[in-house]
Amino acid sequence: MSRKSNITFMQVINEALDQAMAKDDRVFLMGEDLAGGATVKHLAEANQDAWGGVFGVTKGLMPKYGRQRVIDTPISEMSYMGAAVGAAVTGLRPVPELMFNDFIGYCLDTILAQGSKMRYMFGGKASMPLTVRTTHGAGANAAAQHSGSYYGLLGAIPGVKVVVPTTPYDAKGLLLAAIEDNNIVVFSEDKTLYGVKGPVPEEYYTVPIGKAQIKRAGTDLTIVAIGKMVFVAQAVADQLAKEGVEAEVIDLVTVAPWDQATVLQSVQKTGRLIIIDEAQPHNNTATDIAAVVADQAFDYLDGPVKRITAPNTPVPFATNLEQLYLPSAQSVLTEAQEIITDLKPIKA
Amino acid sequence: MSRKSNITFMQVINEALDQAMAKDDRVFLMGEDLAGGATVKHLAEANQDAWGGVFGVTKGLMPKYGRQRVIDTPISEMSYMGAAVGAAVTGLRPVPELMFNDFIGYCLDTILAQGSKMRYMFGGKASMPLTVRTTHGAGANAAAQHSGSYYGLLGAIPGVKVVVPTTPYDAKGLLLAAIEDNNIVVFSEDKTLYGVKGPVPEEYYTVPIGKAQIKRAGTDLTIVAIGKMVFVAQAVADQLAKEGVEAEVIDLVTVAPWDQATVLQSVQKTGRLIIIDEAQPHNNTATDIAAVVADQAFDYLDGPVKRITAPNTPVPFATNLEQLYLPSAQSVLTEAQEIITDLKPIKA
Amino acid sequence: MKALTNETAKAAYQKMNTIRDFEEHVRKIFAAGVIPGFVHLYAGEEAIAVAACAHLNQQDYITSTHRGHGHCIAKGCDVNGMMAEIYGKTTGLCKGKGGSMHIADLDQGMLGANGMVGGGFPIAIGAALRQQYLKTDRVVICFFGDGAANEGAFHESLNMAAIWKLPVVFVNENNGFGEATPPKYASASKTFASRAAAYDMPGEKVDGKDFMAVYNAVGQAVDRARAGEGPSLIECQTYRTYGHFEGDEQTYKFDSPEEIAFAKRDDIQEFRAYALKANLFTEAEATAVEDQAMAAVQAAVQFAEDSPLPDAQALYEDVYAD
Amino acid sequence: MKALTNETAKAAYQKMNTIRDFEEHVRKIFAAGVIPGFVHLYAGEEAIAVAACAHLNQQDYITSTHRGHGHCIAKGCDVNGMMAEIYGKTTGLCKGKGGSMHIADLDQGMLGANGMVGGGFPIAIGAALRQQYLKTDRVVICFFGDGAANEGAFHESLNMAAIWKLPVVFVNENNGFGEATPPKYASASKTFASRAAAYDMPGEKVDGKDFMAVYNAVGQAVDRARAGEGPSLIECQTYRTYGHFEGDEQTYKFDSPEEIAFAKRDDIQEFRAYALKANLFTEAEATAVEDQAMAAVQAAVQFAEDSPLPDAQALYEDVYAD
Ligand SMILES: Cc1ncc(C[n+]2csc(CCOP(=O)(O)OP(=O)(O)O)c2C)c(N)n1
Ligand SMILES: Cc1ncc(C[n+]2csc(CCOP(=O)(O)OP(=O)(O)O)c2C)c(N)n1
Ligand SMILES: [Mg+2]
Ligand SMILES: [Mg+2]
Repeated sequence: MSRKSNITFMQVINEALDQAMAKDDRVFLMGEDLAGGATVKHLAEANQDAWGGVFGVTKGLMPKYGRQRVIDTPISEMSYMGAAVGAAVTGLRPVPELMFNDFIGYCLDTILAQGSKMRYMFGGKASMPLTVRTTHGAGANAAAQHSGSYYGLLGAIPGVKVVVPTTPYDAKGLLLAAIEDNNIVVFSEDKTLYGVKGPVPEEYYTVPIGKAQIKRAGTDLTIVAIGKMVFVAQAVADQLAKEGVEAEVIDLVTVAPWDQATVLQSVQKTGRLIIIDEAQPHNNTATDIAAVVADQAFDYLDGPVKRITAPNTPVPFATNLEQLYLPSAQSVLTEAQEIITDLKPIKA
Repeated sequence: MSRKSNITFMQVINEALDQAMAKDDRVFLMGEDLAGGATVKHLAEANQDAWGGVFGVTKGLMPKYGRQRVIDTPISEMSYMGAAVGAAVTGLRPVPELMFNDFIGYCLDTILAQGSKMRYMFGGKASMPLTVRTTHGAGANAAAQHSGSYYGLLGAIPGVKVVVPTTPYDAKGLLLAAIEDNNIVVFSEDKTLYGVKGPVPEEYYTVPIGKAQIKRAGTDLTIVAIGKMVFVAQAVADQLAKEGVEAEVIDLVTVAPWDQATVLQSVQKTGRLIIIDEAQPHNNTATDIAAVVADQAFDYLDGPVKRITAPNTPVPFATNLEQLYLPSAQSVLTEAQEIITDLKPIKA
Repeated sequence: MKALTNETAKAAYQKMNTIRDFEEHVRKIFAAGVIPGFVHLYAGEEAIAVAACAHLNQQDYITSTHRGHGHCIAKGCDVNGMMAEIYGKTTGLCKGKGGSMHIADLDQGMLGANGMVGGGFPIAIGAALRQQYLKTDRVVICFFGDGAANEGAFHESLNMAAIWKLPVVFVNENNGFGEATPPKYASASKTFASRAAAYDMPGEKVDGKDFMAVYNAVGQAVDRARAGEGPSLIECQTYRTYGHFEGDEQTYKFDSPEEIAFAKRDDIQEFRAYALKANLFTEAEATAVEDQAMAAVQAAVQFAEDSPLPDAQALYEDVYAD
Repeated sequence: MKALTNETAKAAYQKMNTIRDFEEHVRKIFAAGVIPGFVHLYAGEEAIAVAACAHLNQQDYITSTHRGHGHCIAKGCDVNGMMAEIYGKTTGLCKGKGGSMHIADLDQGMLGANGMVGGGFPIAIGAALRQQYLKTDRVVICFFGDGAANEGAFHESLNMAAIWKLPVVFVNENNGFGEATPPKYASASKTFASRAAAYDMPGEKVDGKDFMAVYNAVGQAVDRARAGEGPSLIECQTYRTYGHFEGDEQTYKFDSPEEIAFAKRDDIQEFRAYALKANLFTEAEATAVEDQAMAAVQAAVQFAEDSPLPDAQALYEDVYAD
């Protein structure tokens, strides 16, 4: 690793996009205000972008690659997302940005009925090298229409892969892997993690899609978590360690297809499973994991499978309610009490 | 019950809509070609509709109630579904039809970001007396874009109720209950069941949303099924009965919020669970049920929870592939072999 | 359309001032880190919301946008409840659960700010359909931006309004930018008003900094709508004083001298000058109104500050109606 | 735009006949219960697809609709593979997994029939963007119906094509009905062509039963597109001979004498007569072409009948690419 200091999640995404574009001419970005300021004279004269996306993630890429490869679109989600599908099926490698995953209701068709199904409907003749960058997550006081976590909804669609990176290191390698992939990959960034720093090599590298990561080894209990919930899982594990319980913490990393082997192996070892997913409680990745485990690792289970998720409500605005809405170390400990309490006497 | 003979699922929906409209002036229908032939002179003169919807379900309602209450819309799903939300929040009781649930990609926003969240975002001041009729299901050779089953996807959204009737009797009572409900209810009709007949009272009646039904009592094994999969479950139960295994068959009826009490009670009795859901395998109602059972009835389980669903593929066109795509009695028996085989020696 | 009277001119002037004062306060409080989330200010565009809503009764409806504070005040929402909502307090119009982007007040006919760009189009159609269905003479105003005009729902909804002759007025707030992108880049049409022709609907472009221009154009459109003559599209050229949202550095300012001059105009001062000249109200009345507006906003801030956060239980409430 | 020659006129005439024969066969076979699913026939509209695609090379692209057989044949798809696809046989262009509504052949630049009304708009934008991105001089034709024109994507995509000057020609097939609903009810615009003005794009309405009218209008539009002069919208008035889908009783026929007369016109016979008169081909050549078309379609039916169903394993294949 040639870089001295840590860089932020946000800078890492920028770096990965930069390297992907440098490596392959067919890679281009499109979305709303990815550059900003199109046709504004003073910016054009200075070859400057105005925004670099609403979060500043793509700042600097337009000046470097030009407006033809960093395409600002009108506010027309259905058509620019669908255009990305059309460009991908004809051989380019588009990386559209859906500013908030909550906007999926404007353009789901492009993924659900078109992009994800073309290869199958066309008898295997199409490939779909399309990476949809989007953001999810509560915790930014962005209220009900800008705080959802819909990676599970998208991951339910056959043909779609969904990645939810937790660390800057993974974010870079996974984004580059996604752009190399010949399928739709939804790359879902937690907007509240953009400021998180971590060590990231400057070089181009990929992290394989579909592999979960064991963040902490343990023998008593498996905690599978997604995105920023991994930090919650780690806090829970720290807390439990003080009480002599050794939790294994797995960062799922890829939500579709998720890494059944790693999860099943861990549960076969520990016999206990907690899943933390900030999506709303029904029909999500957490239920999928619980269902697979209750089927394929049933004989190894020593207790109920616990899912800690958001409640079955929209995301509230008020700061105190939003904090309550999100799973926390405390809520995990409380809601999974049953299987944890069981463990303590065993370990004591 | 005052009616002599059985009527079809399709006629029943028509009758329910008719009675709902007769009972409450605020109830109206909107959708594509619900009547058909708008502004066609010879039809107007004869006060006739052309189609009654693409399946003929709403035939005759326009002549009876007029074009103001059976509103044909342009092919503009986002706007007519969203208009239904606007009409509902201002006090009408719209019953829009989304011809195929596969078109949800054009208008998901109206449910996901608007209709389902208004009450919450507005601090409890709004109600949303909106019933979305739609169709789902493979088996009609309608191929990848007209055969999906997305009731699970919609049921994951807080604020939304989703009903999947199996019998004509339930279809009528549930549709009337949905229209009386002050929340968004997605009423999802399996297009392959339209011709199924059953006994249905002529009178107005409701069937409660949120209640599962035990179609066959049994002590050895619980089979929970949704929609036409209930018939598959019954075939499996018949088969098993011959071998001395008594399966309890539960028709889930309401997919969101589904009836946890009935399912959990059954599993507590039988200790074994198979769920049949024709939706694609991930993050669906089947995984939700499995997850809840693996949490709340874990101590009662005598074996793994089995989910039999569609494979993780789009719906294929070729007739033979489409038949393979759908869960069948045979595929259930094969895939759930493990827990069934266990049972046979016990019962023998 | 009624001509302005001393009464209605003062009311309009008060609302414009209330909006401006409200936004200036929100801006300061946001900068101080007191208010959470995204905030989009309406400062500089007051003439549009106030002039348009001057033609509405309480029972008429409006749909709004992410930039909704001005529409709320213009339609008669309580500023205490609004400010408390923006603070996320339990006394807010939505119990603090909606926030700036979701303020709504159904009793005032305000069908919600909307976090989804273009989200108001279909809702406006539904509300207008309701009026027609129930044979009322109420109307709906659908506010939307230059950016929103490129969403598919614009097309669908204008078409539906036109074929059904719905009582809705589409009021386009063309403030020169959708986020950081100007309509001259994002839209192929020379004016948004000209798009009305595609729906065989009257379309007119007016100076959105000029209260009377908006007042007259929307007034005629509302009259047509009430008379059952169908929808209209009014484009109002304007400019927002501050960034897209609070925190935006606005590196994308206007270039041309005309644009820069336009952006400097103050719709409130212009209306004040006009009204004084037209003897609609006196200097003393104007000052009194200004003071009242400022006092109301200051009281609203105090009210919001003093209000409690919602109870934990509120998280779980209001998802389903009985 | 090239004038028709003996060669190209015969080719066009052959394609028109192939489409008609293909559809008549599908109709019979469907009625006999051999073909599963939904089938939407293009009979009566042949002039449009064939005249439009006459200006394209293999490497140009088209996007199509649920009524896609005509576009496929016009763009050069193999009729054996098409018929087998409609039968759901493994020799189909999509291995029998797509069916009538999803026939595609990327090698021929046919980006798919589409079961989603309006689904082709964004895909056409993407394909056109590709051409511009790679600096090719290839173009894209986006076929769409009168019904599809009311989808939001119409608006978004035409606007995007216009602001970026994309090489795409939007060919509207106005066949008088979207399912059972006429555009005079569903659309507020007097003609679809007139909507082009909202995007500052050339728009023209032509007689879609008249091959040469479509040929000339689309030809000019394609030339403009190839020259980097941006998109156009061509509305072709036509009428489908049969119902919306097979099984439709068509209770909603035209009323007025003009409409009825229009519906009776046969675009193929008209082109035949025109070509003979213009000495583009001889009577003998015409008959030969007719026979060839018929023979090809009959062979396609035989091919499809003789082909096997897909293997069970095919169910699971082609979901993900490596
Ligand atoms: C569906 C959707 N797309 C994008 C956004 C992000 N966004 C919020 S405001 C905005 C710009 C809207 O511009 P305009 O309609 O001109 O309104 P203005 O902010 O200028 O008042 C965008 C793109 C959104 N909230 N919703
Ligand atoms: C998004 C979507 N909405 C509705 C339908 C149902 N549908 C199929 S074809 C059709 C009519 C299309 O009319 P038009 O565009 O005029 O094409 P035509 O059938 O006349 O060729 C409709 C409504 C669909 N397939 N997809
Ligand atoms: Mg704007
Ligand atoms: Mg048509």
